[in-house]
Amino acid sequence: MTDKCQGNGGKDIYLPEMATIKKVEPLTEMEMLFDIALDSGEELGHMPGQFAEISLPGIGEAPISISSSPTTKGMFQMGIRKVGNLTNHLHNLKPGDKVGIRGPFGTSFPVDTAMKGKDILFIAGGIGLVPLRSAIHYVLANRDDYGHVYILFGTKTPADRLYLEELEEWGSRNDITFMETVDKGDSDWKGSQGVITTLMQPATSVDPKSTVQVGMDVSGNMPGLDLVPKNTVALICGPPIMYKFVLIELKKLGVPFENVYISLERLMKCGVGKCGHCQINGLYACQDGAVMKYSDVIDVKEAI
Amino acid sequence: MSQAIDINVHHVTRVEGHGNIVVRAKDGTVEKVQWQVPEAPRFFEAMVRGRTWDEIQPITCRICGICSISHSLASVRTTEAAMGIVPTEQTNKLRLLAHCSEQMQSHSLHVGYLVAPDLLGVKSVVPLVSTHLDVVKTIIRIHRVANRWSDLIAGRTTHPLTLVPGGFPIPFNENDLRELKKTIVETTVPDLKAVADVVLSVADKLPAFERPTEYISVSTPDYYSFYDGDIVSTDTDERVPTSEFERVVNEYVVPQSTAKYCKWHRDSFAVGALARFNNNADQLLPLATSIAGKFGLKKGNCNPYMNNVAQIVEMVQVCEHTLQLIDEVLTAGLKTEPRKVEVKAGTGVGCVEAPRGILFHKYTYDEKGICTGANICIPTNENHANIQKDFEALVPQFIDRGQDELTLLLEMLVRSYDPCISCSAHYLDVKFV
Amino acid sequence: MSVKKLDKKALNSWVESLVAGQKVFGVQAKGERFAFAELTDASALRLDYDVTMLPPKKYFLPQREDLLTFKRSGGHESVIECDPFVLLGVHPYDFVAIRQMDAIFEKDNDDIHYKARRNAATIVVCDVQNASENVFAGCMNGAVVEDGYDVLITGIGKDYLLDAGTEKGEALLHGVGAPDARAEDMAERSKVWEANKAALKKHELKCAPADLPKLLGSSEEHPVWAEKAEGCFSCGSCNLVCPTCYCFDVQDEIDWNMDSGRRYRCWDGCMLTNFATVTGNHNFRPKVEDRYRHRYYRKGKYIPEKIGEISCVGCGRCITACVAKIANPVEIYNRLLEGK
Amino acid sequence: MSKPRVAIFDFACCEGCQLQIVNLEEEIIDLVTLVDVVEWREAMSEQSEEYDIAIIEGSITRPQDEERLKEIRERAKILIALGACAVTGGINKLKNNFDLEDVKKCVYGKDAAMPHLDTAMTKAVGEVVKVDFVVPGCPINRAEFAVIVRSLALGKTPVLPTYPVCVECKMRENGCRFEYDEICLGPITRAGCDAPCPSAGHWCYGCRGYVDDPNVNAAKDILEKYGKTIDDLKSKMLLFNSKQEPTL
Ligand SMILES: Cc1cc2nc3c(=O)[nH]c(=O)nc-3n(C[C@H](O)[C@H](O)[C@H](O)COP(=O)(O)OP(=O)(O)OC[C@H]3O[C@@H](n4cnc5c(N)ncnc54)[C@H](O)[C@@H]3O)c2cc1C
Ligand code: SF4
Ligand code: SF4
Ligand code: SF4
Repeated sequence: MTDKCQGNGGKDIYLPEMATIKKVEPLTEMEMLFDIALDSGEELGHMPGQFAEISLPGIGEAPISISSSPTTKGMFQMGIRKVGNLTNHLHNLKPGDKVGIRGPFGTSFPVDTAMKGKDILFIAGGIGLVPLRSAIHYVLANRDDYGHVYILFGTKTPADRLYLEELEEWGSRNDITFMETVDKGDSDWKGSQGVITTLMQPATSVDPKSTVQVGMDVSGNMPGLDLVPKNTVALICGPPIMYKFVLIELKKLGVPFENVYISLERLMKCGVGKCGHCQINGLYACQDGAVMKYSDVIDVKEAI
Repeated sequence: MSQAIDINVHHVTRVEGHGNIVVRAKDGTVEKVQWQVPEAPRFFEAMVRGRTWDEIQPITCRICGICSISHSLASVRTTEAAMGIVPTEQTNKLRLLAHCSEQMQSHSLHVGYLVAPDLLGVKSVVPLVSTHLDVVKTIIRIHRVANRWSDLIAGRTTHPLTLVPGGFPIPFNENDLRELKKTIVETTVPDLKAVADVVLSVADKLPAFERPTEYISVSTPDYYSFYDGDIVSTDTDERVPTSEFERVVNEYVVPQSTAKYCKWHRDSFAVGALARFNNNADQLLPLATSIAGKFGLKKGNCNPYMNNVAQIVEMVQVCEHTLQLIDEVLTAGLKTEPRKVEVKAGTGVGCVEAPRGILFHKYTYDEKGICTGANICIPTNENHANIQKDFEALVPQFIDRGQDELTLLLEMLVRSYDPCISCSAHYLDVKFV
Repeated sequence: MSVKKLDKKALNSWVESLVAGQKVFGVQAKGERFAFAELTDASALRLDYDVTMLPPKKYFLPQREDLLTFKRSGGHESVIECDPFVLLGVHPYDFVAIRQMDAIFEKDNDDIHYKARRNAATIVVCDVQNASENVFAGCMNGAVVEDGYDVLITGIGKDYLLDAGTEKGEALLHGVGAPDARAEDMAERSKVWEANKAALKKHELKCAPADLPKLLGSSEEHPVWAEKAEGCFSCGSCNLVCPTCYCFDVQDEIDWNMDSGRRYRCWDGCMLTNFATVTGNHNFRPKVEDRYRHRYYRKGKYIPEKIGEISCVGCGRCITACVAKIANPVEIYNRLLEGK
Repeated sequence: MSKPRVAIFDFACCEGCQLQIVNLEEEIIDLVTLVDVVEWREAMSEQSEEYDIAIIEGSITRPQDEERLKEIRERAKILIALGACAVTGGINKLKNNFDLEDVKKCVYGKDAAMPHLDTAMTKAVGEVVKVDFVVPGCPINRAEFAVIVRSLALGKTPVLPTYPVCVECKMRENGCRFEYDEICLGPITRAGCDAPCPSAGHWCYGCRGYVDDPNVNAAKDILEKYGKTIDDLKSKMLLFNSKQEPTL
């Protein structure tokens, strides 16, 4: 009579896999980069833009974007800002410590489809670089498949800049255009000041003699954006407030909204389309996002 | 042989709230014996003024977290008396059930967590875990059942919810009552017998100290009362209606205490389990009677330390009484009755026996049901003067025992009067460390 | 499959035999209202109830349910256990809601916790005998169900028809020594159905439910949202009592030993202030009005777009449960129909 | 890792919240295994004790208590206010709606002037010192207390519900108290108690304090619908949520 009935024998979508921290590396005072490997030895199998739920038993679970490219094997990376219970505890972890991982979940940037052969414009605000980095690495690893590549990165202050070595590397590369700005610099800051849209000037509109150093990259070059708008795919990720202004600028530049991909953050409890928290009107950020094509959500009241 | 005695026990005594023991003696001469109550006064009688009739019980039950059910019952009965509301038979029985659960809660904590370790010669429950694990488990089990019993009947163990004027909202069903009955019969009664046996085996540890005093409680011809009847005393045959309680308690203020003192025929009187026993022992049910017999506890006992034994007897009594009550309620069938309150102006008195003794509330309402005045007389206060008198008799008698033992005797004496759980709990935990 | 006809006495002894043999949850009186609760005494069953305070969803998505246990010293384990049970007396509208939940919890990712409970259940639907004060299932295709149930009970006059719709249902009726229903009994049942479709309309929706997604599509800026939201406590009562609301929160709990513990989910509601608040206190639906609108869109547009059915079955519980008396979906939808 | 040292202190209150700790029954053994209880009320010598966590029960009603509380605050890394008396001032603040001299006279009559009967305006603990965490309720919900203690021991910030009591009331399948012609403060009161009062047929008197953004405007309209006045409501709101100054 009391035979326990089991489910359909299917996988438990809420059950994390065990994974091990391989390496931790502080990015800023607030952000830490984690190298993580699944204990099963399998690859996570994500695509750029996807996220996974990371958890510590007793503390909780949170959605975090995967910051490494699927082309990096043997582990994946997460760049995590410490803002609350779970993220504070994660920052205390050391190599060898265990975490739970569920995923990957959500949509990804169309690196193998819509982006192929196009000019690519990455626009990252602050920690928004974390999810974009996965796509950037992917694109750089398959550099020949894409046209011109622009990477625009803006932070509040120089202290908020992430992945410093990589930024330097990107700045020195000839096959991409990398530009950076901070809202407010300090005495050591030689680069551009101003919000990220200052980087989004067409090359022609930039007066080389201007004393306002708009759109300057770290090495002092100031190329501006030389876009073929119809042939450009833009990938945007940053704080909620950033989208509105970046989108206005993209419109001015003439990039069609079918070519614009955004990644949206929402509260997520399950990550698998059940709990209802991440809903953006009718869409589930965890299923229909976090990466969304802007033209699909342009009429969605709550999206931006 | 006679050494200087200087006892200054600050806030350790287990009364409701804070109390100090101060004793000073030199060369066998007692210079100072004082029972002080420096509790921060909370002024409930002032605070209830201007509140509506349905807010009074929620306020006054907060006088004491340990006997909040008693305060609630006294409060509700007061309001009903003032407005001429007569509760139904079922309501009365359910209230009694709630009241019984509080006697169990309070007595079991006191006897189980405080007295038993003392009598077993250890400092707290914790050492007992290794030496007397069964006893500890039994005590926790009795206490847990008592709390669940309150949760069930009163809606909550502390600050009850079903004790309201004009009726009794029933958050349980007949099955729950049957379950409760089963638990009491199968678990609690055997547990109580076991605890009684343990205490009996060490009963010689209770100090032999006697001081004749006046014992006051309620009493009714119908049953061993915690609830109904008139005020009776061991000093007189007079039965005073509870409405005239002010004639009995005669409150006065003394400099060493924020709480008031009381007296009737003598300088002081005692209330509580032993007082009830001394007045009503003939009405105990069979098992309770036999337990009292085992301890040789008889009417007329005037050893305050025997209050602990009287509490064990009462726990058994409460269980037996509860089983009867549940049967009566089930036989009549549990009915959902409408709550009836017709607001009227008036003054009323309500009285119940709290675990520590007889408790009185008195309120006056205006025609809108707003409280215009209150007088509340709590058993701890009623006992204060008696504790002081006991001290005065005990100290000279045991002065040769020396400072430490005398201190312990005085603490135990206070404890025997006042099973105040929060105080005893802190005491308990100090010993955990 | 067969339909049996039982008189009151036979029905009672059937229920008695059920209660004796397995775990049964049935509708019982709770104060002056009704609730599903474990049935241990067959005579406590109240098939004449109007509506239960909470819908039977609590047996499939409990108020609080452990998803997994963990040890900080290593590993997680799924918690999936529930004994087979019979759910007795589900009204048709609630059954429609259960089938919607089935779709939701199966869609995209199969939720085995939900599914285990669902598979463990044998559902006995019972046609409504007394309409509740606010029911409008008659407007929402929820007054009657004609298939899917394990057993359907319909009161016809003094007797009851018990219709086994599945093998599980057939097994439940096994051994009931009652005659098969005759054609005229079935005709009586059709009459009950027709009568219920007409009677369960204490509020009248002035359009077909299928028109709602389109109506809502053009009503985002309607003044009714702000107007009604003014009285809203953000108390979530309307969410909690709704048979098709299923949002949940997930939390971890640690034991005293600081090692073992559990991750559980518990009911949540989109009307609650912080439902969409992320770290740093950014609330994606900060205004009551936003949340209020969201709820009606979920019922009338978002979920229908996911599962192809309007996600309000007309039980009327939200209308009753709302302290502010502002949660009547029919009133809202009719207002939208009127335009501004 | 050494165990956190915990001290428990009480001020003016009924001690019912401490009782709830005792009422954890078997779990209290777990509790004292997890933390070191180094002081529970005045029983231990007042000085020289150090503790990581101080738990304060009761309201502050006298100047000397204020001093004592400040000393405790100085010695504690974390200070937790336990129960309504400590968190909001609770029932003790009803007194603040009266003239203090009148309050003393009312209770002690001609003896009111005796110095040891002195009293001041009632304050919540947070009105005297900084409070790190609160455990609201009159009395506290012992299960919630246990969860909070365990969370803190794990280094996790406990969060109180931000939604009102109605949520828990609904989960427990109660008929709404408003339908019974009562005024219930459930819709504006912070949940976490598991709605014991409405579940036992009693209106909620708001002992846990209000939600962050109580919609009292809505309450006004609703009262009308139920034939009550805003004064009825305000009076109920005073019970556990009177202010530092007279609220009436
Ligand atoms: C798709 C997606 C990708 C993200 N990628 C990153 C990333 O790469 N790096 C990074 O640092 N952060 C990222 N975030 C944000 C990150 O999830 C939150 O900062 C994190 O949940 C905070 O958890 P906490 O326990 O430390 O904070 P607390 O404030 O203590 O969390 C309290 C509760 O709120 C929940 N919560 C709070 N904010 C969020 C949120 N935004 N999403 C989901 N749940 C939340 C937590 O689950 C927890 O239950 C991402 C969020 C989303 C939705
Ligand atoms: S029940 Fe009413 S008051 Fe509560 S959230 Fe729903 S609409 Fe608002
Ligand atoms: S009884 Fe009180 S707490 Fe419960 S739903 Fe009604 S208003 Fe809310
Ligand atoms: S229901 Fe209200 S009064 Fe009762 S415990 Fe909860 S908050 Fe306090």
